[in-house]
Amino acid sequence: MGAFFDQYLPTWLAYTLAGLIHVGLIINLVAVGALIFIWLERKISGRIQDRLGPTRVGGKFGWLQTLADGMKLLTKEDLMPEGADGFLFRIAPYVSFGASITAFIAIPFAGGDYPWIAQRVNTGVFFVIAVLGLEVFGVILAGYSSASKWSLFGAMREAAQVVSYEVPLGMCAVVPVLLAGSMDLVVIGDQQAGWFTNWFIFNDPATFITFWVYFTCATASVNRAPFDLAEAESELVAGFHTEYSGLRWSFFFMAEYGSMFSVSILASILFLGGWHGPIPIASLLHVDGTYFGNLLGCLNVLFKGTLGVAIMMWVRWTLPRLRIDQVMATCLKYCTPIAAVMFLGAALWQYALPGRNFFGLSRAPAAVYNVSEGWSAGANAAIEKSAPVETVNAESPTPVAVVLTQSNRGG
Amino acid sequence: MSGPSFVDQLKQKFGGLITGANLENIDPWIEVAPEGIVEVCTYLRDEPSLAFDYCNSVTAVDYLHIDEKKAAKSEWQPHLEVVYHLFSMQHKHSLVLKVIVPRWSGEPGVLPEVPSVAGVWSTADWHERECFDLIGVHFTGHPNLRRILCPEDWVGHPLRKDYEMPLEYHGIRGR
Amino acid sequence: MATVDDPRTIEFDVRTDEMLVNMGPQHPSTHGVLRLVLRTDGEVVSEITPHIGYLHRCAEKIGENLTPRQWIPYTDRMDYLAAMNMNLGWALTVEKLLKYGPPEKGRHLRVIISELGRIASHLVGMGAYGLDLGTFSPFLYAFREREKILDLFEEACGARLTYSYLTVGGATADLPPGWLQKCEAFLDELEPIVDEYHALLTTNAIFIKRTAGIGVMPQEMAIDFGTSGPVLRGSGVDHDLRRDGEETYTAMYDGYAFEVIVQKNGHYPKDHDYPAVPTEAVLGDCWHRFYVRMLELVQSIDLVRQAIDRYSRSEGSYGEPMKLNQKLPKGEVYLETEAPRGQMGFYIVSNGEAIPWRVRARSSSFCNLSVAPELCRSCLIADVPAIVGSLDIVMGEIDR
Amino acid sequence: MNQIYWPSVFFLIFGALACGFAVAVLLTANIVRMAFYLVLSLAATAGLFFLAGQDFVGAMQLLIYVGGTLVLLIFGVMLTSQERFVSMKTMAGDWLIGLGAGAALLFLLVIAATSVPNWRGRDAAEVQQMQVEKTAAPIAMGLLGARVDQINEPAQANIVRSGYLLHFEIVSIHLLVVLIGAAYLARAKRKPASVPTT
Repeated sequence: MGAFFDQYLPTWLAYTLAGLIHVGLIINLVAVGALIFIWLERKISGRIQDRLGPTRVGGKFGWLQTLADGMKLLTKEDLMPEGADGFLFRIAPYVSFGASITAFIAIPFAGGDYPWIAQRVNTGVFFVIAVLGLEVFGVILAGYSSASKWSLFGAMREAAQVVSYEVPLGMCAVVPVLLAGSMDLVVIGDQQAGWFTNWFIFNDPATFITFWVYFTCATASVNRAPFDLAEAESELVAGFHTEYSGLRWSFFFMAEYGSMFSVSILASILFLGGWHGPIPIASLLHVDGTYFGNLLGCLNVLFKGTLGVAIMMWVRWTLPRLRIDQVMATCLKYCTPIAAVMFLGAALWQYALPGRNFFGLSRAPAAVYNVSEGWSAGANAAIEKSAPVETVNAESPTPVAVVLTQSNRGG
Repeated sequence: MSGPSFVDQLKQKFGGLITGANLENIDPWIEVAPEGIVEVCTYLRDEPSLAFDYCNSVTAVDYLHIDEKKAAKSEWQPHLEVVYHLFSMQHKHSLVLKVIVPRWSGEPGVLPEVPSVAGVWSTADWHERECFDLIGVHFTGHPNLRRILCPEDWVGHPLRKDYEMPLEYHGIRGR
Repeated sequence: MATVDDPRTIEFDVRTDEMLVNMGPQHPSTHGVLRLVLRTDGEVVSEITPHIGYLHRCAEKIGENLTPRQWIPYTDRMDYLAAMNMNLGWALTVEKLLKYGPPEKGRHLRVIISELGRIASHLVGMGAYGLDLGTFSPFLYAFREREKILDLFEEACGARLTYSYLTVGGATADLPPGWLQKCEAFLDELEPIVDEYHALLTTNAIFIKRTAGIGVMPQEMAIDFGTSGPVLRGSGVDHDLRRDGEETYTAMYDGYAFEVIVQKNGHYPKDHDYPAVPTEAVLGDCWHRFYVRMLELVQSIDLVRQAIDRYSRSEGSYGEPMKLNQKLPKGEVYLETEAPRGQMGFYIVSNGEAIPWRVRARSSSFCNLSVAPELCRSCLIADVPAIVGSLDIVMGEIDR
Repeated sequence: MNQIYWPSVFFLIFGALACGFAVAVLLTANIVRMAFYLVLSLAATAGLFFLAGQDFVGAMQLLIYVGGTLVLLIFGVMLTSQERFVSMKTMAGDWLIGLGAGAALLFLLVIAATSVPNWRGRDAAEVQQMQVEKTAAPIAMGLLGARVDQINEPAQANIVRSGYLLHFEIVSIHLLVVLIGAAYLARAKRKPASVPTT
């Protein structure tokens, strides 16, 4: 985007304009996303509880309900408890909201040669997980600074839960990275082109299970559904945001929906083929690289993200809440070991059947393999220089394994 | 409600402590002297043939006529009765015990003393606290005798016949 | 003896100190204005002390200035979720004093109404318990069914929550024509829905994890603390006043076929294919108290059906209410009835005038709540609403 | 230079942020605010890493340090749970000692920094053509022992070709030991909670 503007405007103006457009798009995405999800949550919970949900506000299906909520929250008075630590109390919601937004910088909405991504971070997955871990920061500050025992409890619970669920979340996210050979989300998405059989979730049984463990840990790390200990209204009144009201409270709300959306999009890119639909319409219509192809891809990603969020809402309105030690137990006794075993399983499967896909039934498309990864050129150079060996071809196992074996022999 | 057989059994066991009985009433009761109530209750609970292991309720009734006309005609002197309703889970029979105590022990304002049976049945703990709170009977030996329904600093015992509502309580007008 | 080796014994812990935390009186999960002061050490609650009396209206003092029939509306406000059962208790106590038995048709009418009240009260208990454990949907399903019962009551006596319908001598009015058919239709509709509740809560893995083995109350403690109703039967004590109660009360239920819902040597009475008891559930824990309430709900459906066909077959008056200023005989009477939450006892002392000398209401939730500090010792904070919720207390009844 | 050279502007911003909050950590009395400023200063250094194009190290910094400081904050909160805002005043004498030690370390740092050959900075043109490898692969491969980035240098004696997995392990073990020590210091002999299983 920056280069495009560079042709017409002075460079400094071009790049700031590009940056502002990116930030504007992302903020709108999250804000409008939160708007839709709050309405969606009311409708889904209504349907689940045999009632209608909002129907009157602003039209047929009450779709303006969230705007009305927003207006109400804007006009509500921003209280601050008397013993509260003013500075931290005010800054906490913005820290939480900021962290949940920055995750969207590295998330691509369409791949291919011109990926729709704000900043193509080479270590995309790692960056998103690191930033998601920051969101709990705002919660702790909120819990601590609102000077009430209940919010302190809520903050401590949330801290313990999110910090401990980052471990299995990271391990589950590593499996697609292993399959794709790179942490760059665009590359991971591109590797799953073609029919849905190429999606990583169907790559092998280990990754299939990893997806479900990932989804559980993601639900826990954004504090939803059976793991929503932090704002357990039946025990802790309203957890860490008990003392918040008005606009500050709505920032926490938006942060929660923002990170829910980012975690579901990450799930769709890592496991469900991101911008590739079950049927490769873009390539069938030969519009793969063009704007229209990317638009289709973006719709795919948004739909899968919304699907993930809808599932989280569905789970929330059916299951009761877990106790704090049960949440910790599920993390340490179930999620982490399963994720580790699945990681091993995926690696061994990849080693045994390198070029296969869809549980080893179909051949992975050849195009998938010439990874446009800068380093492989360097690695190949290293291989030629250190020891003459047959060129890396599509049949051989993934480059990681190759260099490893070569260098041992060579070094 | 085999009243008579209980009375004889208890009289034979405790003699003087059983001060009376009324068997004509629909729910016949046995009157026990205040100092022997804990002994009698433990016996009633532990005796296999009686096995009163379930204490339904402990309450008290204030007998005092306010206007003189009725006071003159009434056949009883002003007094307080602490009433125990017991039930046995195995034999499925029930019993009523009564302890007659004067309205005030000594000059007015000092609550009458009755030994607490909270040690015998744990449920009596809260019932006796309610009796103390509403009617003003001091249960000696009670683990934690303080008001349960009225606020901690309430003055007076509402269910007494001669009780007047205070004029104001923390600024709230009473009468 | 329930020998549960508790996984939470703490040998090694970071040095933290006690914290006094107030749960209530304005707290979403304390079923009304109950204040629990929790002494917590981190997440582990070392001790809770309930403070009650926020809803105390001294109904007993007012009872000393009103005739029995005038006091009926006060009994409504005690357990406002099962108001009819309170009216029934007080009406029977006064009838026992007057030695007056209502006609046969009046008795069957009372069984229909009190068992419907039990269904409505257990529905609220189930929904609120789901809320305490964090799931919102069962509450709405429960209230959808309860609304239908309230419509039936509204047709019968005009009110939806505090009815004053059953009174001394019978009821204030007879059932309107066509009411029985509507009631029967409702029961046929409710039967399959109960299985939905089981699927939604009773057999839900997380629900079992949150309630099985929590707040275990052995039989001796249950009897010693004077608990009653589903809380007592949840600990395996085979005691139900509808069968073992006093003559005036059990006369209502004689000839009805029903079994007391209690776990005898390992299993519950099987007249409806219920989900099996999970392995983790120990007799006397929160899960069993909840399970007994769910089974009683189905039992009440069957009882109402029997009562309906007996009521339609019997003729004669439904029992006109007693005259207002009728003189009460001298004497004192105490009677307990099986209300949905436990045994509701009424004690009346009269010295021959129309106005009783002393009136006393023994509330079941009052005694059930007195067990809470014993059950909540060294549990986690999330367990406190689970345990207090499983006791299913109503503050109106406790504070009177 | 008529044109602003943006990278150095951002570099100065992030640098100022990092040092500013580091000083703020010293000045504040409230333990929670101290930890908050520490987190902001570490986040600023993560910004520096991203500015240098090293996404992997930047994300690592964010995850480990800022996340780690989070745990420190929780510990801080737990230890000060008696009165919520314990304030640790530093007496006058401590200031003197602190400044002395600080100045010495700063002096050492400046000498080490300026001895780096290209400290005077490179002009914009030279930076453009320096081919910054935009991927985390060299680090990852280095971690595994194949120094892909030193392929072209001739095999000199002093350049050790082995990777730095060993150093990484040593640091993590060290951190583990520190953590256990902290937990041990804060331990409290507590008799098992009296759980009534009767």
